[in-house]
Amino acid sequence: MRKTLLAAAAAAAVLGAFGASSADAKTFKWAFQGDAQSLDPYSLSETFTLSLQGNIYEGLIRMDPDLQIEPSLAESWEIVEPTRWRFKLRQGVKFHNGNDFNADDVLFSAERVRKDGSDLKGRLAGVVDVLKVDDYTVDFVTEVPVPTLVNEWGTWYIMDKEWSEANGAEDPTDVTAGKENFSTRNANGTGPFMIQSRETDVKTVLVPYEGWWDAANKEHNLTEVIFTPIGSDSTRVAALLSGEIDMMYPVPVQDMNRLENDPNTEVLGGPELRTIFLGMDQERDELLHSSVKGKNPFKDVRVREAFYRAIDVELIQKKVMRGLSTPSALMISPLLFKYSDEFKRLEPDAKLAKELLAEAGYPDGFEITLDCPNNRYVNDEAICQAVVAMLARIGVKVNLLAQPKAQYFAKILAPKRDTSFYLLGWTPSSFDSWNVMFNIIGTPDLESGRGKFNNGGYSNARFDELTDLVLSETDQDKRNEYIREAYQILHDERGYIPLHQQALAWGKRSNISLVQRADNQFMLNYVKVD
Amino acid sequence: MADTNMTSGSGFMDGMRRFFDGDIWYSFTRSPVTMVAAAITFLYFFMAAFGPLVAPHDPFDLASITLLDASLPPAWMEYGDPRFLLGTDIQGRDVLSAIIYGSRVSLLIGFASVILSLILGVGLGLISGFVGGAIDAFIMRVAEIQLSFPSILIALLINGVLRGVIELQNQADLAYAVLILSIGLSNWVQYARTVRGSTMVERNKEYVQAAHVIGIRPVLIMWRHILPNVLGPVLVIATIQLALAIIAEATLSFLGVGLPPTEPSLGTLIRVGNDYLFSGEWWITIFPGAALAILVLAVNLLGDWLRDALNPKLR
Amino acid sequence: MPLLEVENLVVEFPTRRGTLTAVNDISLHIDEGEVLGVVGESGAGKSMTGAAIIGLLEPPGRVASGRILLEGERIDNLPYEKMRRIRGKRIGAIFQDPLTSLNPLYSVGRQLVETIQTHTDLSPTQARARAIELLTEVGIPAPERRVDQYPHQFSGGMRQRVVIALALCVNPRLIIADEPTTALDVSIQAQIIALLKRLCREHGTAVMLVTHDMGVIAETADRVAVMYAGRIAEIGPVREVIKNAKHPYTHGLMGSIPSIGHDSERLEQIPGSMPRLTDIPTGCAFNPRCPHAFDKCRTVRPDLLPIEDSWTACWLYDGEEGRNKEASKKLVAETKADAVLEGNNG
Amino acid sequence: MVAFILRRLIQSLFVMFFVALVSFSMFRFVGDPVNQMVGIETSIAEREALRERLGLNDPFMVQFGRYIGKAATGEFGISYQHKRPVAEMLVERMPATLELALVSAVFSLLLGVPMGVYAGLNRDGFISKVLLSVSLVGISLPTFLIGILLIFFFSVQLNLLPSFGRGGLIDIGLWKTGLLTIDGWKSLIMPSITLGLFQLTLIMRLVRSEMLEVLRTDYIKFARARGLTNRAVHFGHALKNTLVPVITITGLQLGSIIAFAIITETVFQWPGMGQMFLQAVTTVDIPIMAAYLMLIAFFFVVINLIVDLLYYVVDPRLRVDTGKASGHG
Repeated sequence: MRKTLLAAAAAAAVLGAFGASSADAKTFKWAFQGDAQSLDPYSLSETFTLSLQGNIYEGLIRMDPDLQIEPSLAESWEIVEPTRWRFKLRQGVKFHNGNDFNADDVLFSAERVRKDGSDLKGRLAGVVDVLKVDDYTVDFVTEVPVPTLVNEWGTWYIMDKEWSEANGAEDPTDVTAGKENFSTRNANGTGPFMIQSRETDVKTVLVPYEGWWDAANKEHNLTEVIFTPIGSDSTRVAALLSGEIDMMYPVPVQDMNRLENDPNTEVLGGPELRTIFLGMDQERDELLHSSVKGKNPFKDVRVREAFYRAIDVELIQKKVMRGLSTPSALMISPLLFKYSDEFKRLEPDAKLAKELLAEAGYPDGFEITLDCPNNRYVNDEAICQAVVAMLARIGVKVNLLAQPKAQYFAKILAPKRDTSFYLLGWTPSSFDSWNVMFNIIGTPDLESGRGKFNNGGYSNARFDELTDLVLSETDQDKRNEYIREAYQILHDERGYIPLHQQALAWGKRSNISLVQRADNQFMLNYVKVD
Repeated sequence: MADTNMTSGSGFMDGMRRFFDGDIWYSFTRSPVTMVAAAITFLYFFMAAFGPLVAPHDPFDLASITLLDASLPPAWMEYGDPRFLLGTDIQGRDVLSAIIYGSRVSLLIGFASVILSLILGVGLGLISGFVGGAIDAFIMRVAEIQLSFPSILIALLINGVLRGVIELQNQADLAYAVLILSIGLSNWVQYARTVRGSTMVERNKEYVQAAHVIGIRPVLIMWRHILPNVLGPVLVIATIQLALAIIAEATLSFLGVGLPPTEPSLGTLIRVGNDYLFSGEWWITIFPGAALAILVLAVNLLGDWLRDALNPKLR
Repeated sequence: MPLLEVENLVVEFPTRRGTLTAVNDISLHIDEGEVLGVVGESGAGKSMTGAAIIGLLEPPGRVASGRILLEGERIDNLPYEKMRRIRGKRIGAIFQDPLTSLNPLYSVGRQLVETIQTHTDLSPTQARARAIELLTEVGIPAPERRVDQYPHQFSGGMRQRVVIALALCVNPRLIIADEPTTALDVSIQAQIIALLKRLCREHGTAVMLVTHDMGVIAETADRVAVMYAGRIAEIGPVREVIKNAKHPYTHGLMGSIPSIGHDSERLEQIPGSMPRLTDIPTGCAFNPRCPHAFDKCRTVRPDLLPIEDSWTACWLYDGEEGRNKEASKKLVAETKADAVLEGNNG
Repeated sequence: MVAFILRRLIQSLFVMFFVALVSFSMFRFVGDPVNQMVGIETSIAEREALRERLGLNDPFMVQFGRYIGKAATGEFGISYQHKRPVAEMLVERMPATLELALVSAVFSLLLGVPMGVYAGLNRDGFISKVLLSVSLVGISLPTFLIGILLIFFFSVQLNLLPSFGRGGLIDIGLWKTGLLTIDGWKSLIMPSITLGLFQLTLIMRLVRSEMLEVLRTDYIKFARARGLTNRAVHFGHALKNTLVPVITITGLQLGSIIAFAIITETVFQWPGMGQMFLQAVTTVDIPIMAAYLMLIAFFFVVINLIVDLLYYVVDPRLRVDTGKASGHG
């Protein structure tokens, strides 16, 4: 192997084909499995899109490498009344085109993000008014106290009012408008990097912004950044191994060893915030896709526990995820909930599971269909396959319906909710339990949007009550108590079968140093090329 | 030659003797490559027919599969397990058994779709060539449109429509139907064109005209007189198409519209194993890949030989 | 010295059922300017003989033994390239089907020019002029215009004229014409034959006219060879062979000349058919069909014997067999009677 | 001639209409585009509103009619995902696909035709048999596996060729070409081999069997009898006569190459239309899917037309207007 590599290196040197960077020009090439949909910061609330935009645009606040909130375009803020937050804006900040940043831009951005066509309306949920106090002071007024107001503002990027208006981009991109929005392929932020050129899905070139307000503290040494989306896992790995790119993610779990054993490449692993879990239809009186007729076996907690206990997550972690996952007893990452340690997964026990099934009246098991995406989460299809095999051991015959995410989501999500048993993943974008409790576990309710992604229709009145308490409680300790109680209820009722948090896996060449954030946002500002 | 002196006992024996004495059999015995190809094809058919008896494990029986056995290398390698001659995949499935069952699935889909397109193509070709006129023009127009579209795209389209029309319940059963229909429906044109051509030639021959005159029904004429004459070329096309259908199934699987990984065909095995090529677990994809390549190669070689043997002009 | 001599030619086809002998030990010669007709049923080996002479036997067919001499020079064993130079230049060929003998994708002019230039040093312009001249010669109207037309724009007869022009374009000494009129309309056949005859006379070209049509032979040939199952049954001057057929097969074959004018009742059909090459009977190949066959015919192969003006391979004329003399005389008498009848009718 | 082209064009419109209809009926089943367009927090009511605004709730015929109406004026809509005009995106991606398709077509022709001619002329030769058998291997492996194996050996193990992308591009007007840089050519090698292998086998076998067929014809025999050189007979007469079927198949194959590029482009991250199409399928980006399929249909129509016109060039029998068979025998 060593020999091959040496030969390869020699060949590469002779051919000089692979971007050998000279000493002063530090070009950084990287790849992700897809591309940002748009450069319009309000067009899609999706991790990678926001992550790429986050190098160009900035919010009032930002997250540091440890996901702690720190000031960004706002120098400081205070809660002057329970429903009024006052932000002092940073002075002397200039957009890439040289325009000054001031309160008007914040007001403009606040208006734009709440317009039709914006996918980030939720960032200002509960805000009833945004007021300009002076050129560098802005007040946000909420209806009720919202203690978590700024939590998601790290990805609410501030746009330039003048630039947007001059280019007809006052409104967020609207597909139905029938024409392209200027902000889709052009950007004018305040961040450390500027767009030099962009071909959607092909190549995006970024260069550092010399006039960045925080340039004194910049952590990178780059002169050019080339981003290429590479969809095929194998090709992405090959490109990193051959040195055509300096960094890429995600690393397919099976290729971890390969990259780690190669002297030129390394893998950065870390916990991710997304929790993968199994949901069961506990609402309908008869399952849509099962051999059991006339009743719904999942309404029986014993059946749910049998399923829970049939699944050996540790084994999945070891064999399917190759160690790149953290088995979870909760529907949220332990990084985001203080008392996570108190919760333990039920011990896998096939014998007990069989007994539980027999007690519930299914000694010979039954047949059911498991809905599973095959291109959404890390090894999603393989996890489902493993689950199918494990359930087969307690006599439950599972038909696996693994589909691409487009068809999968259309089938299982509201309004259809055409599923009896499904695998889903969830990242709370606010880094907070309330998000999980409200969206995933709360009783589905069209009006309020509660339980929007609770496809199995799990419902518990006390849990919903606790969810509301959590939202408005400002005392952290009390809040955590409510959360603890709610999770205990869910755990006892086996309302969901949490599986694990998948791990981040970024691959890089050895001469690159960078920072990996647990929210899977890749910040170019921390990239150094040696 | 010795066998010309054989005396025949029965009609069957006579038929057999004529076959073995015939040119096809002769050209077969003279081509070692063809003989090897035939032996390999036979082996696959045997595996397909008696897979459950031959395979060391049942890869479809999920209860017997355990992740504990996952990703074991072939038996002769370090960490190999003698129970799994060619190693296991990431679900702990025996690769050898998966290949045996997978060949069964691939051949089934290949055969079913070839038969479908054969029936469709021969039928339409006969009608087109025999009836002629507007019907012929219409059928050939449709054929042209379809021929101008690559089969894989047509298969994708049909696949999409079928998946929408048929209620998705059991992925495996459905996937079989969808694959067979989409591959079958996208390949009928070649048969139709060949049969149409031969039919038009045969139709004008005297015996057919005579049959027509004495009032034999057209269907019967086609069945008795025309069909036997076009079977040669059809057989050749069918052989080549079988190979293509097996590959098409693999490609559709790669595009994510194939069989579920719980009941994999050879194509699905390769698609799934594909991701493990760089990680060192090459056996998950290389063995099924080799199995597929050998099968398709053998069938193609048989097709080649058959074409030459059945074409008297080339003899 | 004859123009062409074929000595003991044997053409074989090795097959898996053993070697087939398509042409079995035949000898013949063609003199300068002479027209030799070769007749026989299909499969008699006549086309094969022609193909062997121009060196275009289709594999796996091969000349197994014997010699072919052109103007005294042996040509059956020449390397491909040397033989190629002879083809077209010294031996021309005309094939049966004018519809398929011309390449449909090239104009007739181009095909003529290409042939002319292959064998001569003429410039393209000269070659084209020669091509037009040839077309005129074979009787194609408006040759300047038609020289640039494609074969499909010509009728069958016209195409065969083009083929003849192609065969004659560099004045070969010998033309092998293999069934040159079979595929044509009866009305056109005569024209083509007449044309061929005229041109060859003008150019002094010898012709080996292969056909199964005794009528054509009768009109055209100077001498005729009758072939049966790969052997020559009878060879001699055309009048002699027709009017005074010696071989029972020739005799039978005469029954198939409509132009000589038999009444249908008097047509003499030969019962049976020619044997397949796989099972040619021992002795005289014709013996199973021969009404006069006797024991010797079934065991010993007859050689060509000179009888009157022609040569015949038949035991009937072997002097020692007395009782057959009668039969042979009867045969000759019958033929002569036919000839008388013809005279009466005509 | 003009009438012929006109007739073909009208037929083409019919074909494209048909393709649009079929693909449109398909789109209803590939998934819900709205779920792919919005983030996970967007409420159901908002999703429904977006669906309504996109006209996805209209009856099928209404949606189809609207699409055809717009397409007729060259308006193919805005990509749901990229929020950009689809026509523009396709134009951007077209050079990549066309260059790849063209290079692999040339590759398969340049190798396939001589190999086929050779195998046809030396029917029983050893090399012919080897060529025939080995070429089968090329069609016995699925394209994607060939691609991955090539990457594995030539990029990862030997580090000789780039594993993805188009390499250095040079902008010539609207067209970004990779054909003018060494880098671009190196990037083309593996994808075009992967894509062209199947056609190579096909063309080679086709040329061989056509050669065998033609070599048996009377006019070849007659050409030999005229004493023409082997070269003139084989390449002047025989090869030209094999061209008609070869042109047909190659023409149709060029279309297939463009369509099969879907897989190759995916494996090699080749930024062409096929890759975009596949991406669009996973995200239910209906405007892209529809426009791509129409474009492919258009390509086929154009290619078929060119093929038919080429017939006229090659085969004089088809030039009806140059005069009928005349004269008498």
